[in-house]
Amino acid sequence: MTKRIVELIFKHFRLAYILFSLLFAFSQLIHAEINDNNNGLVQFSDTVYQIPDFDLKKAERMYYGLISLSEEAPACADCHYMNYIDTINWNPSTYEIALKYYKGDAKILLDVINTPRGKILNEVHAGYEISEEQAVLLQAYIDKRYDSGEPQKKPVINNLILFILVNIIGFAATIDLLFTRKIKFKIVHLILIIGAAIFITRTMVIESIKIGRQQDYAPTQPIKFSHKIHAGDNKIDCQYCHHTAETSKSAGIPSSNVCLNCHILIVEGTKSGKFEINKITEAQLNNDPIEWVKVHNLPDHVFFSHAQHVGAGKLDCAECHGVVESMDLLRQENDLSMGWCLDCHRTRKVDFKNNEYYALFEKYHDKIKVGEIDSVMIEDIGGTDCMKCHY
Amino acid sequence: MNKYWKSKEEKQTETRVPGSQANRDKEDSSLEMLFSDSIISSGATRRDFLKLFGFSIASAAIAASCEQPVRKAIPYLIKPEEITPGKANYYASSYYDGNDYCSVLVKVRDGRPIKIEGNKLSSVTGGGTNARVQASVLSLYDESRYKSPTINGEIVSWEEADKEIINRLNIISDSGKEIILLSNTVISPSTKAAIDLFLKKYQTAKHIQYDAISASGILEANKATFSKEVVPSYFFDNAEIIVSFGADFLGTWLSPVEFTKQYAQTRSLTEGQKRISKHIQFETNLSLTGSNADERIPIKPSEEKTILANLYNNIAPAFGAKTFKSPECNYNTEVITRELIRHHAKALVISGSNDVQVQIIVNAINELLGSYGSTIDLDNPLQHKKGNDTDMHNFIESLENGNIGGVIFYGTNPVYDYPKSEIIEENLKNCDLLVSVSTEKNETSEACIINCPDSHYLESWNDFEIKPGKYSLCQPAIRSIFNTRQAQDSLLKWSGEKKEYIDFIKANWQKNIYPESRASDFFTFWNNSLHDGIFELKSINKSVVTSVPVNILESAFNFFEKSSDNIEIVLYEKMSIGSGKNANNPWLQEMPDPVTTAVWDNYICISPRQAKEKNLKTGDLAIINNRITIPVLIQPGQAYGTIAVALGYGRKSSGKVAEGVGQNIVSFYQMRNGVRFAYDTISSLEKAGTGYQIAKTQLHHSMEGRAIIREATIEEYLKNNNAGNEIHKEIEKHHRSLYKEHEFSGHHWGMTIDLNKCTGCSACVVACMSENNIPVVGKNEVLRAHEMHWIRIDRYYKGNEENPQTVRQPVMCQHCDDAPCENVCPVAATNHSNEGINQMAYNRCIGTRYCNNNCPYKVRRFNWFDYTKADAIENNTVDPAGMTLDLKRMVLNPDVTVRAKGVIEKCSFCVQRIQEKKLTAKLENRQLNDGDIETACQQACPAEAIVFGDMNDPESKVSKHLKDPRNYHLLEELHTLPSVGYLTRISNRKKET
Amino acid sequence: MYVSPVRELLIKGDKNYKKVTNDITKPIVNKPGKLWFLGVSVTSLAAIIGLFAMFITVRDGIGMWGVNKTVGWGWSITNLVWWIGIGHAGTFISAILLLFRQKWRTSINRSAEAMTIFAVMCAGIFPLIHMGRLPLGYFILPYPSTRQLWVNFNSPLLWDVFAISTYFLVSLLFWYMGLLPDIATLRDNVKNKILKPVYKFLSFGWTGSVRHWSRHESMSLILAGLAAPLVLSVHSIVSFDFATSIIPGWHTTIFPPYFVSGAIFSGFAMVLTLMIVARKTMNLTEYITVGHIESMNKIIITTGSIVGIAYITELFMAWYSGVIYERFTFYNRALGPYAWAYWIMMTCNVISPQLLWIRKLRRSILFTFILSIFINIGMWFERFVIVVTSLHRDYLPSSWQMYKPTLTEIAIFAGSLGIFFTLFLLFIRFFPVIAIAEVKSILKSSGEKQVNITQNLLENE
Amino acid sequence: MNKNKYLKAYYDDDGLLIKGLKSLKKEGVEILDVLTPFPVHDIDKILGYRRSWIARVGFIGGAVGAVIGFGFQVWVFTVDYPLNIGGKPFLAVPSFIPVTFEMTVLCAAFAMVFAFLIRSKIGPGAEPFIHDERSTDDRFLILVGVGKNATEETVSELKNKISNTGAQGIVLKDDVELSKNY
Repeated sequence: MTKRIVELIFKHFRLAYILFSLLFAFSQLIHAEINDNNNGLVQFSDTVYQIPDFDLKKAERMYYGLISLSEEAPACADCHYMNYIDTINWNPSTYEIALKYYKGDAKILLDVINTPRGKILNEVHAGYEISEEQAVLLQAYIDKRYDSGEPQKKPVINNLILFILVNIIGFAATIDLLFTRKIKFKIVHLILIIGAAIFITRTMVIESIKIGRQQDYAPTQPIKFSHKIHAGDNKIDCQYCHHTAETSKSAGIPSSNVCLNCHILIVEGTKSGKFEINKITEAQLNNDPIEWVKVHNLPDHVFFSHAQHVGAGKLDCAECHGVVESMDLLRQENDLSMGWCLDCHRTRKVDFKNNEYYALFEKYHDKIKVGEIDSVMIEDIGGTDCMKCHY
Repeated sequence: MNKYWKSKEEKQTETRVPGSQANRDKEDSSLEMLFSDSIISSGATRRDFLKLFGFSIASAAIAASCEQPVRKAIPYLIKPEEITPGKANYYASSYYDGNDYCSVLVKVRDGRPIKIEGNKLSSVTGGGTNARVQASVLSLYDESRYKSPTINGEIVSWEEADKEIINRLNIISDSGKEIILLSNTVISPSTKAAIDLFLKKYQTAKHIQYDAISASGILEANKATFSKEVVPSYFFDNAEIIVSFGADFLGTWLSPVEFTKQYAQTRSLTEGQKRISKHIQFETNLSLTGSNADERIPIKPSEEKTILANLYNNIAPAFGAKTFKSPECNYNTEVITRELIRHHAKALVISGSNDVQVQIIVNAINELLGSYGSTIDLDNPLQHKKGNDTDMHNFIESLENGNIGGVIFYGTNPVYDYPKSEIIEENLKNCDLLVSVSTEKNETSEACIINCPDSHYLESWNDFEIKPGKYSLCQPAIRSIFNTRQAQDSLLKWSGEKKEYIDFIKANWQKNIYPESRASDFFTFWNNSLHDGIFELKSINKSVVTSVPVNILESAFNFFEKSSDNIEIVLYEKMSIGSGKNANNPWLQEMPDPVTTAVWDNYICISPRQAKEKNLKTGDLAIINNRITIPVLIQPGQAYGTIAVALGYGRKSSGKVAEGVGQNIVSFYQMRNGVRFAYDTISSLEKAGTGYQIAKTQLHHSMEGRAIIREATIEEYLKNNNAGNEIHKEIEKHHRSLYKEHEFSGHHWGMTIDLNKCTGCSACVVACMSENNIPVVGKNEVLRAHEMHWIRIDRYYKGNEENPQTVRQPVMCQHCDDAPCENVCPVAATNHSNEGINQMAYNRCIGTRYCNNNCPYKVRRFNWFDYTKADAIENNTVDPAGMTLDLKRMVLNPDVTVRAKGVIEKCSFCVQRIQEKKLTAKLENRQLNDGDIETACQQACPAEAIVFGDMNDPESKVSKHLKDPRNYHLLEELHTLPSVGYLTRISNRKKET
Repeated sequence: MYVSPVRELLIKGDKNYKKVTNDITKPIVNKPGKLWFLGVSVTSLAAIIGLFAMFITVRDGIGMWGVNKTVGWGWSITNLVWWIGIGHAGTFISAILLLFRQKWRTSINRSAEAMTIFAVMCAGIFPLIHMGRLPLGYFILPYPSTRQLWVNFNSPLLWDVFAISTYFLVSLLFWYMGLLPDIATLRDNVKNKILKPVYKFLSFGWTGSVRHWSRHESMSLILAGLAAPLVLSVHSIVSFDFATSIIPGWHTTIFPPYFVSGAIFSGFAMVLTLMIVARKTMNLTEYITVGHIESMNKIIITTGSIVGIAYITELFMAWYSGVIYERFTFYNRALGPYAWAYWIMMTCNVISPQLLWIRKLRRSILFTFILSIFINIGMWFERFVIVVTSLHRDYLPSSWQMYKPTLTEIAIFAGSLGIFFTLFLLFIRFFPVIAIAEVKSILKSSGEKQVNITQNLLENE
Repeated sequence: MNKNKYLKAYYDDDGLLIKGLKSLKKEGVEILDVLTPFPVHDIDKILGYRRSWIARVGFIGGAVGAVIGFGFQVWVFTVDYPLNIGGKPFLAVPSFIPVTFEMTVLCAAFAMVFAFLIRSKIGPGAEPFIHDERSTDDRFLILVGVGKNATEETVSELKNKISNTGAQGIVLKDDVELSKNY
């Protein structure tokens, strides 16, 4: 049976090869065609420009400021950053611009740059005079950026290299200590081995703990929403937007009509101009919800209720979420580990006096009256039970 | 371990306001998105997998230096007022599938209906449910439902389908051939109005009501005797003696939820009652009702009439009525006669037979006993089961004659459940128009040309009138998941009516029902009714009946079947599957039959003596009449000389779950003048093989003399309150411990189960599956004793094998304060909470199963395989019922963890409900009231046998029950100190000698 | 030197120190024979099948086994207890018999200890793979974690973790420390270029200095003193798994002594099985003599009788207690659906060892061999009876179930046997089966030639 | 001759060895070490070695193990995370005994073995000084110190003394290598 299959394969190998190469060539052809069709066409009002590759490169340089746009203007890339960064930059990134203006009319681009309407834009783009040709080139470049996709965060591998290196050193030291004996002083071996062992264990423990944890997680959001500006500078109450925190398990992410309650009037941000706020309006118009990235994630087997903590427990948001009002880019302040939860459950007092529910703990009330204890910890009324959070 | 959609933001992209048209397009796409793999394939990420492997692969984790998967939080664009993410809403609605009616509340969480609960406001069902009602939420997410209208199997738009149908209807109507609308009994006034419109539009159209399980005999008998073609209402709660002939009124007969509630009231001894009803059951196969009876007499179905006739003749003289000639019967009816006469006006005699003559005699007896007006109400009859078998028979005849041009099947499936299904299927081909309007895929819809899929009741508007003046509403809890349209809308469209059905209902209510109310305006009236789910008028029971005409009664006595030695076959309904309409529901298939404890099968029930004679044993295959081969199950209590086989199995096209499960037995209906009799004489029963395995959840049926279910008779009980439970005090005296017991400073949750009220209907079993995300494991796994139910109904037989006494006991985790399971867990995954709950932390469990071994009640369940797809290792899922399909996963309760492979799980006293209600109390700054918290099993129980509450509160109902002298704990001699108490079973029979 | 004439001589033939060394190191110095290769391939094949079955179990779930809602433990725990039991002989021989100064232990203690270690390793497999979530098995260790959770020190299963790992580690230490001088001997005798440096490394630099010997001796004695209660504790703690539970048939105070004697009983049976084969194939008949076998048989008859009495006591107590559940359990054991297992156990463990009262049979190698296998089987069934028959019909008849092993379980058991024998075959290939130094130390007092010479001298005088 | 030297004396019987040792000791010969293939009793007494204190190390190890084992369990269940397990009190002493016992034995055994290895300066990778390959087989060796200032005469005198005790052979060696091992 197997023999027959092998024979068959060999027999038809040539045919398969030819077919395969034909297919390959064909696909190349199609691919090339698509490229030809789409690339390098830019519209300016009624005119359509064909941008050759050479000009595209020129456009790139222009964007980076190697060829200056106009005399005073800095390079576009100075403000509109190209790559992924994990801090906030109020100016829209190149990719975001591309998202908005992809395959658009270069005339619009020209207007935005030369005669901006927003206050901020007016300030920063003041005095820009770019030509039609430059606008077309910029448009072409923006299209190219869009085609090359969203800039990704590059993975960091330093840790791994270090880890492997230390492993090798430790292993080599052990081998030398036991067999080869190249180094005379055993203390060297010992120091190396013990050092490596400590490092390896430490890294492993730390990394194991980190699995599934996201402390300091601060993803970029689809809109450059700054808690600092909203909650900090403008002193908006947390629960204005996260208004189900007191009553429901989830605090709720505001729907875009909540945003528009204010932003129907405030159409321009002090730092970001109109660009970011416009996203809300656009979402509303296009009927697309805004896909926020969840920052605080708990494992699926944990049941956390905001209502319990904010509503009944009267906790301040900051106790878990940190000083959100000082964060431009929201960051997970605490590790949200079980131990972290327990620390609180063990040390916090229950609001025994003001909540009628706790009247049922007569024993504790008596003790408080007598003065035997002055307060009741969450732990005392079962705050460390498994089924408080896991069920 | 995965949990599905903790909050709405995580998944939901759209508002799903029931009925809002604006978002329709968006919505469809969003729903589709929900079922596409891309969204729910979140499964376990690589990182989770690494986490599972812990330290050993920690180094690989560094190597991967991978990011946590990005979880998106998508808020509403415009948040609907009534939906709070993470909080459940309850919508009042009604369940009616053509057979069962129940007023319900639908629990909707983040836009998904996830649980059905009973509506306590209803005076008919009173908050009770049964297994089928509980399971109905899962059929909403049945992946085999039709997803859009089709013509000849091709997907078409509604416009195209409508055009085609209207076109053909007109042609047929013009040609003078009949158009038949074949539906179940319609109990909806607005649907009736819609049908009337339809009939008006098409002159040749006729509406025939056909019930798969018919009550034709009762209808005909009432027509003959009292000129009222109705199925009366029964009041078991008024009865002091109930004599039932083959009517499984606690399980399947007419309105079991209502009857169970009434029956349980007559069996209650908790609220100071000192009397319980006496229940005598004559029946062939051991039914749920029969197994609860005080006295049960196994009879052949053909003997029923003779016994009734004798009974009548015995009673009649006492009331000065005429007697008639009847053959002798083997059973001495004198004692029953005395009892009936003694309790006259408080007695009730019923029969499940479809034989008019039998029902006439029953009516005559009831009339003599003065039951009308007390236990039977003819003036406020039940509105369902109005299908007359003769109509159906005539329909088949005209079909055969070619008089019928088109048939619209609305929710009916005669190709499967009518005895002459081949004839129907054959002759249907001659029709020009075959439309199926059905929620689920079935044999008839497969035979139809055009399919206009009906929306599920949870997606539909409707109104019902189960009894005159007892209105209830059905409202959609979710937008149609598929491109389905509710049948009434289809009918309206075909009738040329422009209105949507909801407006039609409103108009109808405004016109006909609103005037009867005292509401200030229609808007308030409508909103209140919708909020409550019901609108009820006070009914007056007049029920003055004239005596049964002598000539009619005489004619009922003119024919008696000759007793023969032939074996008789009885077709019965199972609690779970019924006529087979809901057979594709995995929860129902997996629900152990309360009598046989078998799942996923039907079989021949045969008496032990008969089996010995036929040389059959459980697991053999037998062939009946050389036609159908079915496995055999020896069933104690089955009448000798009979066999019984359940209906509802052997579905051919219904979806993956039911197809190929069991055998279809409808061809054994006995047809007499077009009336279906659910029994027949069979010519042969031969052994045809061995080695078939019937999956039963319980293999041993004797209590082995252990005091597991404690019993006494009512006489003993009245003499001594702790009769049958004397040992309880004795054991309590011996309870001493070296250690000081732990204190429960706040709550101490406890539960009691009144064994006298519990009928074993298993609604709790399905409710628990629904509430707690319990996996369905399938027949093979049950065969290997791997079933997962957290609550089970233990059933034991006592006494004579041919007619045993049956006792039942629901058993779930007893939440022992000295729990043996807790001691042995090496990782402390199970321990005791501050509130007395034996808590189980699934994510801590490593699966040694030691706790399960050490549990004397064997209530812990282990995830033997990856039943839920929550396991980190891929491609090892065992899921024969498709419960891990993304669609069916919508039914999962987001408040309960979905357990992964290799962990133990068990009853948690519905801790999610406890936590929720405690939180509500805290937020409302008040104390928790007794009765605030209802566990899922308690909520579902139609008999109110289960009571849950705080044992630390001396005023709570559960504390009172625990102080009842009837209370005992299961295996209390082990000093496990369970938090679950049982109240002894008190029966109304003479003490055995 | 006076040697009691009653005592049998322990080393036969014309031996001197050199000969002892050569005889015992011969299988290591020489090339292995065909039989050895055949043996290793068979056993390693079994081991591979077993490992595959374990992989399947971990991947698909415990559902691959026949265990169910009522019988949560089947073959896995049966095997665990059986293997742990077998693992009792080695340390018993070297520790307790050392304390009792039994010289005959010297010929068998090394291989018995090795067997102990391998048996404990095999035993250790079962509690691990019987976990539903093996990848999370580390939860069972009390390590500081961010969950701030520890373990349940009340659980016998946790005691097991400590008991078995301690037993394993201490046995390993004891075994290896005893092995050091012999490895040194090997180091100095082996010519193989690869093995020699390995033995050199493994010998820890042992030279036979009298200072080392003196410390070694006192350490061995105290280790033996520690290991003796350890041996008794391990199976006691394993028996707590059952004894502290609530299941009728498990909940018995007699379990600790009963388990320990059963363990020694089965351990000696396994030692006999292995030694009878080894002495023949490895030409060690002069070191492991019929006298040795008889001595072991005497232990077997003692422990076997204790086990028999325990069985009968159990039955008596079940009746005497008056507890219906207990009574039923024992009635069910003897006459229920698993009665066959019970009677196999009774026959093999209670009746057949009684034949050893007959001296002829006691000294018959063939009979001993067959008997030892019988006892192995019987003791396996003892554990099966305890685990399965107690569980399958416990308190509530509604939950009563039957248990039937699946192929996976059988394969895992076969695999554990495969692992055990593979390790043992490797051991006899690379390490001396008999403690060379210890045999040499008794050569003067118990060697046939030496004793004869001394006696002749005495007589001549 | 200003280097340290020593003599290796071979015996082929433990009886002879003991006799020889006794006589050499009597004559005040400095005995550096005795190598035997198996433990020969009484040599340590003849050479006057003190009793090993390994037992005491074992005891201390065991005591530490017991305290840690018991203390840890008590701390976990009463202070750190008290759990109501099966209705038992938090301090359920009988439950803690098995683990305490095992910890005792484990710590004692390990303490002793490590003490033995460290004290004897042997262990994984330790380089043995092999005076004679047959010293682990059937030869008994006595290493006799010759002293720094020994002349050839004293050496031959010593050799004579030794050969009188029945030694099979005597070899003179430099002490350089030996010192590595002691």
